[in-house]
Amino acid sequence: MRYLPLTPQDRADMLARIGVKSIDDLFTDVPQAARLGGTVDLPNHMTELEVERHVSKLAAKNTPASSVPFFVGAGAYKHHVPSTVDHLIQRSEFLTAYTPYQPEISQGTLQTLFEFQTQVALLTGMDVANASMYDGSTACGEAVVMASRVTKRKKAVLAGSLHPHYADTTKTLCKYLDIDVVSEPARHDGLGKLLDHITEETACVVVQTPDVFGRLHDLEPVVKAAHDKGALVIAVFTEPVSLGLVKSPGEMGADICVGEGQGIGVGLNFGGPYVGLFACKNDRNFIRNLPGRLAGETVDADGRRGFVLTLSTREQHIRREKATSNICTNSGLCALAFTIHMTLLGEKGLRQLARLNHETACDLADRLTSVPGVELLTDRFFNEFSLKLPKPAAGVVDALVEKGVLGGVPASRLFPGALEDVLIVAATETNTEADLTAFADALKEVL
Amino acid sequence: MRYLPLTPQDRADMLARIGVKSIDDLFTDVPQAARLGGTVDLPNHMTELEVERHVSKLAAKNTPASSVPFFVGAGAYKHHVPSTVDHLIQRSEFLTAYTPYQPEISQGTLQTLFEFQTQVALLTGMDVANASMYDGSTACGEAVVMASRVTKRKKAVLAGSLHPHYADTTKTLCKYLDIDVVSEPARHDGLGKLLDHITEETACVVVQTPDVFGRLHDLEPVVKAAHDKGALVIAVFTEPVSLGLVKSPGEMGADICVGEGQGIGVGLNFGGPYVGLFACKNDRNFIRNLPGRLAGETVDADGRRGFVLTLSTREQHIRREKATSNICTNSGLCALAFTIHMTLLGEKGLRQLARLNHETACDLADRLTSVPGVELLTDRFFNEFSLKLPKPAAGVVDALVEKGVLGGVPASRLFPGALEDVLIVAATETNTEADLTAFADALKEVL
Amino acid sequence: QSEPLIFERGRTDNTGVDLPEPKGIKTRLGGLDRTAAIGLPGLAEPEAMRHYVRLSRKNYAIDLGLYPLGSCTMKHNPRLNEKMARLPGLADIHPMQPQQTVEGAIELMGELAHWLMTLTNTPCVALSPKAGAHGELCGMMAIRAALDARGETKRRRVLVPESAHGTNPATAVQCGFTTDEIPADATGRVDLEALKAKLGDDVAGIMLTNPNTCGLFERDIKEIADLIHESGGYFYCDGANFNAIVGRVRPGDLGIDAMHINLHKTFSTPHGGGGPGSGPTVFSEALAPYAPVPRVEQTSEGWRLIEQEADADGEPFGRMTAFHGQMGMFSRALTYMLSHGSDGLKQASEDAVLNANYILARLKHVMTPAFDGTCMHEALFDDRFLKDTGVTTLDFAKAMIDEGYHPMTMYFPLVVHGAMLIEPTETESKSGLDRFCDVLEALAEAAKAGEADRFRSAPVHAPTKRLDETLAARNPVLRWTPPVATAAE
Amino acid sequence: QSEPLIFERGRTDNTGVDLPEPKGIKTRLGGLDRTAAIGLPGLAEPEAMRHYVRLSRKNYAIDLGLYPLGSCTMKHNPRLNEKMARLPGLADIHPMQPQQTVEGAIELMGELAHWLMTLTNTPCVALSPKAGAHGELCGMMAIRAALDARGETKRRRVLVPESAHGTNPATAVQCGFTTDEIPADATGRVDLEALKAKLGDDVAGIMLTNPNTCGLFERDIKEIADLIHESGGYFYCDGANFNAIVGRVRPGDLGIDAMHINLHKTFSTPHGGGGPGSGPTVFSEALAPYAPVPRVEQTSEGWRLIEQEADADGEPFGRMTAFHGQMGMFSRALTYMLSHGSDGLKQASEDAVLNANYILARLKHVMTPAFDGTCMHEALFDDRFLKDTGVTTLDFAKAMIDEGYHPMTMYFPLVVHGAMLIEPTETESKSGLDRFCDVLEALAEAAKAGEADRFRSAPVHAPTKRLDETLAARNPVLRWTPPVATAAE
Repeated sequence: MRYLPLTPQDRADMLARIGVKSIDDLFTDVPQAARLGGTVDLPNHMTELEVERHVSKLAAKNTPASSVPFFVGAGAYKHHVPSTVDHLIQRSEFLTAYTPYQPEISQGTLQTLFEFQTQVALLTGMDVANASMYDGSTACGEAVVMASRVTKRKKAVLAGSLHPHYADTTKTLCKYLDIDVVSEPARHDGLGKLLDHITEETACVVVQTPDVFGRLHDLEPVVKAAHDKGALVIAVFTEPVSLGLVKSPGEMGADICVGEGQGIGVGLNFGGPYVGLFACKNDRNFIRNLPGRLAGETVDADGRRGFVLTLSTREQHIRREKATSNICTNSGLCALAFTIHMTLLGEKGLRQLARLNHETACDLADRLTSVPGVELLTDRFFNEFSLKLPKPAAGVVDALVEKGVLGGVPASRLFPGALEDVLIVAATETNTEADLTAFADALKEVL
Repeated sequence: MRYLPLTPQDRADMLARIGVKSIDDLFTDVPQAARLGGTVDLPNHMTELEVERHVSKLAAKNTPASSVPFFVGAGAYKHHVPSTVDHLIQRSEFLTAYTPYQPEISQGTLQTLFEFQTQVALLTGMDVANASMYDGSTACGEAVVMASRVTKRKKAVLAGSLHPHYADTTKTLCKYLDIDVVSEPARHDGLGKLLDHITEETACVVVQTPDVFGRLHDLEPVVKAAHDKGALVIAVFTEPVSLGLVKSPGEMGADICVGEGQGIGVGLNFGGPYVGLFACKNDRNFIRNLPGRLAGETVDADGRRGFVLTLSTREQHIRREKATSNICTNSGLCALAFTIHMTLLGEKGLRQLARLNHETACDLADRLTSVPGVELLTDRFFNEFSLKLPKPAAGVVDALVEKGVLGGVPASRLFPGALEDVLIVAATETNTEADLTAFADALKEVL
Repeated sequence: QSEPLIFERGRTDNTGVDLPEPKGIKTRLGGLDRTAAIGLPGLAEPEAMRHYVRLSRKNYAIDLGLYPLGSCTMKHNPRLNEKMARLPGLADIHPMQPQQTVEGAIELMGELAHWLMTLTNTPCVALSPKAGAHGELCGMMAIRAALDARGETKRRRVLVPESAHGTNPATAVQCGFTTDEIPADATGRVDLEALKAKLGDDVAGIMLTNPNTCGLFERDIKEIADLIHESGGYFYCDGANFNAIVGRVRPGDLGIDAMHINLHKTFSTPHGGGGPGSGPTVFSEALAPYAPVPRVEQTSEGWRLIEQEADADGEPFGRMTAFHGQMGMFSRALTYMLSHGSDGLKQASEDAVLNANYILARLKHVMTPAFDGTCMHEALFDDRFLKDTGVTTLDFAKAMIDEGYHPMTMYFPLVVHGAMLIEPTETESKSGLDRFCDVLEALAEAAKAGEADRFRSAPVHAPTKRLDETLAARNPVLRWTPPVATAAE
Repeated sequence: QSEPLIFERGRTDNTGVDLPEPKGIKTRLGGLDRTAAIGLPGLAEPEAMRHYVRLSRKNYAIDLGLYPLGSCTMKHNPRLNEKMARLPGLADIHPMQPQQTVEGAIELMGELAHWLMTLTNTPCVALSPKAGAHGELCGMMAIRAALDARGETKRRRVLVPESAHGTNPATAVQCGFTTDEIPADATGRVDLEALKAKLGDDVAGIMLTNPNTCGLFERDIKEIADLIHESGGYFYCDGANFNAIVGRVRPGDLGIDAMHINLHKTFSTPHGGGGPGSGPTVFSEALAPYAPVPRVEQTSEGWRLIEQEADADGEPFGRMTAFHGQMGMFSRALTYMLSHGSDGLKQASEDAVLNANYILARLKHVMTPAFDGTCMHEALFDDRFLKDTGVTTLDFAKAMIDEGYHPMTMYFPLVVHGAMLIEPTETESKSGLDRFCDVLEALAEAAKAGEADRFRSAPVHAPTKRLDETLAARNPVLRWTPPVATAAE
C-alpha cells in the first residue's frame, strides 16, 4: 500500500510494545455482532495507473465547457483562471494545512484570509467581510438568520428573481428556526410588489442583482422602503465579476451583502467546491452576529504585526449551542484562489474583465434577438440575460446540444412548471466571435 | 503585460534617476543600421487564454501514447510516473532555482543530487556517478572522450547494436578531437566480431545492453577481451528499468556505464528533456576526468554535514580550454524526477516493475510470433524485442496506425536502407491485456 | 521576513492579467455603472507569485511533518487525487449543463454513493452537504422531518454527550431542538445509567460520536441505539471519527439512523487551510424518505440526478445548497477509495489505531493518559503530568512548535482537564512516531525539570512569537484600511 | 532542521508504489538475472513527499525573491508555460512515433523555428542542441565543417575575448581549435586594435558575446564582423545575453554567422536547479548547409522533420543528440513568445536594460562600477569599494544571503578585479529594486564602517553556515556509503 508506511515487521514490533497480541485486540470494544469477518464487499486496492484509467473514463463521458461554445450560467460562470492561481493553491503549505488555530505557524493562511476579507469588503462596497462560507446559497441562508438575530424579528421576504436554489436553501435553513420566509412568485421583469410586503415585523428583504434572469436592480428604493420599517436589506449576487462594472450593494446602501465567489479564481467543478462571500456594515451588533470565521490583526510578543482567527466566541467550538451558526469549515482554499486571482486582476484588470463580459453579452443578445421569434426580456443586464422563445426552452437546449452548443439554462429547470418559454443565457470573456456565431446559427436552425 | 511589473510612471521615474531622456538613450551603442524602427515582424502579445487555445490546438493534432495501444521504444519508454513526482518537481524552490553555486541556500538541490548520484551508482553497480548529463546519447559521446583521455588512446569501437543515434552523436562529438570511432555494421544477432577489433590502441569498446534491438548481452567476455588490451569497456543502456531485473554493468566489470534515465520519472516529451546517467569506477584518474557536475559532501562552519558542487577544476567555468568537457547545464530537474521516482520505487518496487515489464514483453512476443510469418529475432530480452516480418516494417507500422495501434519502430528508420523487414517492439507495465490483443489482432490483419 | 499586505504593495493601476481591449460599446446597465474607485490593488504576475509563495512558507502543513491534531485527522493527501479532480471532464463542467452532457459526472457521484452506502451498510446517502457540520445539519433535519411527519411535536430534546464536538449542540439548535448533556463515565464513555435516566417521550434522539472524542469506542453503542429507538428517538452518529473503523465496522450494523462522513478526514481530501470540506450523510431506512434534494438514484439505465423535490420519492426536507455538492471533493474521495480498496481501507483503519496505541504506549510513563486501557485512533492525555511545573497545556503545545511539530489538539474534549489529544493517522511511519515520542518525552522531562520559562516564551523558532489573541478580540481589526495621512488630519 | 538522506531513512523492503503482482513466468534473460542486492531504499509516498518538500525549502528560488545573478538571467517563469508543456498531446508523445501521429508537435517546432529565425533575422536554425554550451558546440562545429569544406586545414585559431564565458574556449577546443585571447579595452569592450593584430589566415573565427559579459554592447560589432569575414573567418556570437536586445536588435543584421539561444534565459524556461536547458542555434546562409540533423523544414504541406543526413539539403556535420531536441522546452519557450509577442519581447528587453541601469544609477555612489557610462541588462561592479575593509567579494556576497537575497555573480567576468555582476531582469518591480538597492547600500556602508567580522561569518540566517568547499574537493565524497559496523572491524 503506497500510502501506508508501516511494514509487517513494524506492525509486529509495535503490537509487542503496546502489549497486545494482534490488531484485533485493539478493537475488542466493538460489539461482536458488528465485527466484520473479512472485508467490505467492494473491490480491493488498485494501482495508480488503474485508478487513473478508471476515473479518466468517467471524465471522458462529460463535455467540458472549454470544448464547445458554452453559454450556461444561472449561478456559476465559466471564466478563465490564470495558471498561476492553480499553481499556488497546490503549494503543499496551502493545500495540506489545517485550519489556522495555531497562528504562529499559520501566518500564510491567516494573512491571505485577511487580504481576502479586505478584498471582499472593497468589492461589495461593504465595511467588513468574513473568511468565507461554503457557497453563495448557504451564505444567503446564513444572512437571513443573522438578520433575524440582529433585528430580533422572524420574517424574511425574498424577491421572486432570487436564484431559486438560494431561496430553497434559505427556507431549509430557516425552517426549524421559526423564521417565516416568504418568497415572491418567480418574475423576470423586476421586483413587482416586493416592497409592499415589508412590515414592521420584517427582519430583512433579500434581493439579487444581477438576478437569476440577469436583470440588474437599483437597490436604493429597496433600502429606503426597508429601512423605513426597520428591516435590513440583504443584497445577493452570483456573479462577482459584475461588481467590476456595476454599482456595488454597499454604494446602494445594503446592510448585508452575500454572494457566490466562484466566478473569480474558482473553476466550474460541477457545482462545488465554491466560495461564499459574506460582507456587512461595520456595526458592532452585526459583527458579533456574523457566522463563520474571521481573521483579525494583532501583534506578537515582540510587538510585530500578525494575524489570528478572532471573535471565536461567536463560533460553535467555543459557544456550542449558543453559537451564531453551526459552521466549522470554511472554503479556505477557494478563498485563496479568489484572493490570488483578484490580486492578479487588481482594479484595472477587474474593470476590464467586467467590461469584456458585458460587451460580449450585449453582442450576443443582439445576435440572438435577430433570430426570428426570439425576444429579449432583460433590458438591463451584465453578462447574462433572458430570452423569450417561440418554443419550450428545455427542448431548444436539448436540440442545441445536438448541434454542439451548450446554449444556456431553461428557466423551467429552475422554476418547475413555470416560464417554459424562457431561456437564461450567459456570455463571458471566454466566448469567441466564433462561439457567438455558432450559437446564433444553431438557434436559428433549431427554432 | 502581465509579466512586466514596471508601469509607465515607473519607467519615467527611473529614466530620470538614470539621467537619460528615453530608453533609446540606453541603446546608443547599437550600430545605427541595426536599430529596428518598429517591432519585429511577428504577432503582438496574446492573452493567457489565447495562448492556451493556440498551443492546445497544436497539441490536439498529436496522438498521446496513453490514448492508444502503444509499443514504441527504441531509446525512450512509456512508463507510468507517480503523480507525486510531477507535483514535487513543480515546487517553486526546485523548479525556479538556479545551479547551486551558492551552497548555503541550495541544499535542496545539492542533497537531491547527492542522492541521485548514489542511486545511479547503485543502479548501475558502479562506484560513483555524476550529477547527470543532457541525455543518454551525449553521455555516451562524453564517455568515449573520457576513455580516450584516461587511456591516452585515440580509437573507439562501437558495437553494431548500439542505438544509431548514440553512435552518430558519439562520432560527432569525437569528430574534431581526432578520436577514431569505428562502428560495427548493424546487427541484431549479437556482437559479431566486435572483440577482434580491439587492439593495443583501442581506448574503449562501447556495448549497449539491452541493445537497440532489445537483445541482452553478457559483458564479461567483452570486459576480459578489452582489459587484456588495456582498453576500457563502456556499457550503455537506454532503459533504466531493465536494471531492476538484469545483471548490472558494474557486476559484469564495465569501467564506465552510461545510459538514458528517461524511463524512470521522466515522461516521453517527444525526445527531450531527458536525463543522461554517467557512472564509473572509483579511480582517481577516472574521477578527475569526469564530465559534468558533481555534488560532494562536506561540512559547514559549525561542522554540520552539507553538500556542495565539487571538483569544479574539471569544468569549463574554472578550467576553460583545459576543461574535461564544455558542458555547463545538466539535466537537474529531470534528475530530480528520476530520484523521486526511484525513491518511491525502492529496490522492491523497481524489481517488481522490471519483472512486470519483462512478463508483458514475453506475453506480447508469444502473441505476435503466433501471427503467421512473424519471427522472433531476439532470444534474450528485457521489455523490447525485434521481429522479422514478411513485409517491410515501415509500411506495416503505417498500416497499424490506421488500425489505431502504434506498433513499434521499423529498424529501417534507425538504419536507413538496412533491415527493412525488422520491427522493434517494446512493451511496458502500461500495456494492458487489451492492448496486447489489439496489437496481435491488428498485426494479423495488416500482414 | 515580514511580508507586506497586497494593499501595501500593489497599485490599482497595475495588473497581472492581459485582456483584450474592450470595444467601448454603450453599456446596458440601466445607469447602474460603478463609477467610484474600488481600491483593489493589482500585482504583476511575478510579484503576485512571490507574495503568495513567501506567505505559504509561514504555514505548517502535513507535507512538512507530523500533524498530530486529535479529532482533525491530518493524514497524507495523495497527489493522484488532485490530478484526477483536475481532469477537464470533471473540473470544467457546469452544474446546470444538460444532464446528457455530464453522464460521467453523475456516474462518479453514483459510484461514490455506492461506496459510502456499502462501507456504512446503509440504504441512502445525501451527497450535497458541504462540510461535516453541514452533514450534521442534514442528518438532524431529517430526524426533525421524520418526527414532524409522525406528528411528534413534543420531541425536541436531543441528548449530547459532554465530550461532543461543538458542532453537535449548535446543529441541534438550528433544527429547533434543545440539548441535554450526558456525562461521561469513568472510562470516558457515555454513562449508560445517566442516559437511561434522561430518556423520555420528549427526546428527539441522540448525537453520538463513535469512536468518541476521547478516542474510545462506545462499547454500549448497540444498547444505546436500542434504548433510543425504543424510546421513540433517532440515533445520529457524528462520523468525524469514521476513519478509525472504516472497512472494519459498518455503522449501519450498530443501529445508527444518520451519520455524516467528512470526506476530508476519512477519505483524505486536503484541508486547504480550513476548507472546503464535504459531508455526505447516510441514512437508515427510517430516515431515507426525508433526505434532501438533489439526490443520485440508480435506475436500470444507470445513475440519474434528481434535482426537484417533486421528482423524488418520499418527502425531502428541502435543499441544503445550490447545485449538487462538492464535486471536486467527490472526485478526490473516490480516487482515494479506489486506490485503497476494501483491503486498503481496512488496513488504513488498523494502522491508524495501531499508531495511536503505539504513541500511548510510548508516552504513558511520562505523560498522563486520561483513561486506562488502549485507545482507538487517537490518544488522550490530560495535564496531570504538568502539575506544579508552571507549564500549561498551551505552553506545552507551543513548545512543540519549536521542536518542529504542530501541536496536538488542546483543551478538547472538555471532559478531561487540560486535554491533549494526539491523532497520528495511518500515514506516519514507525520511525517518524519514534522521533515524535522522543521529542514529547524530552519536553515532558524538561517541564518536570523546572524549565517553565522556556515553555512560556515558546515559540521562538516560528515565523512569529506568540500572538496576542485577546487584543485581536478586544479591538477587532478585520480588514486593512488605508493609513490616514498625518498632514490631512 | 537537518534532513537525513533517503539511504538513512528508507529501506529496501519498503515502497511508495503499488504494482500488480507479477505472474511468475519463466524469464528470458539468457541467465543474466540480477540476483545480488541492489541497495536502493524505498519510502512510502507520504514519507517521500515530506522528504522532498522539506529539502526544497532549503533552496532559494526566483519565486522567493530577486536572483541577481549576472549572466544567468533569472527571470520570472510563467506557470502557463508549465501548463502548456504538460498537455498530453505534447508531453505524452514519443520521438519515434510515426510522423503522421505527431504533426502538431512538428508544427510547434516549426513555429518556434520561425520565431527564432525572425527574431534573429537568420535563414536557418538547428533546434536539437540540449543547452547553451551544446548550442555553442553546434555553431562551432558548423564553422569547422564549413572550413573543412573549403579545404581550410590551417584555420584552427579562434579568437576569444578575455571576458568570455568559460564554455567558449572549452567548446573551441572540442572542435579541434586553439584559442587566442583578445584583451578588453578600457571601456570593457573588445580592443579593436588588438583584434586586428591577431587576424590572419590561420584564424577560424571569433567567439563574441554581445552584449558582452561586462553588460556592455560591443559598439564595433559590425566592424568586427567585417574584419573577421574579410580575413576568411566566421563570426560565432554567444547568445547568452540575447535577452537584452531581443525584439530591438536582430543579430543577423550585425553580421553573425552562428548564434545559440538559451531558451531558459531569453525565453524563460525554468532553470530547475541547473537544467535542463535548450540551445537552438541559428545560422547565416554561409553556415546553413552544415547544420546538423534532425532539422525542421517548411514545405508546401507544412513543417516536416528530417531525421537522416541523406534526406537533408547541404552537408550536415552530423547529429548532436538522440531524437529531436528539448521538446518540453520548445513548448514552454513558444508559449512565452506568444504571450509576449513582438511588442512584449521588445518591452521586456527595454525593461531589463532599464532595471539594470537603475541599479547602476542607485549604487554607483557606494559601490564601484567597473566601467563608465550606462550598461545593458546587467551592471558590473568591481571590489575597489571594499579596499582596505577586510571584506572580500565573496564575503560581501554571503552577507547578502543574510539579508534574504541570492548573491550576484562573483569573480566573473575575469576582466575586472573581484567582479560583482548584477542582472535584475525585466520581471522585477521598481519597488523591489529599491529595496534591493537599500540593502546593498547598507551593506556597502557597513563594510566601510569596519564590520568585517559580520561579513566573514556570513551567512548565519541560511539553512547552513558557510560550507567548506576546499575539504569537499580535497577528499571527495561523491556518494553515500553504508556506515561500517564497528563490531565488524
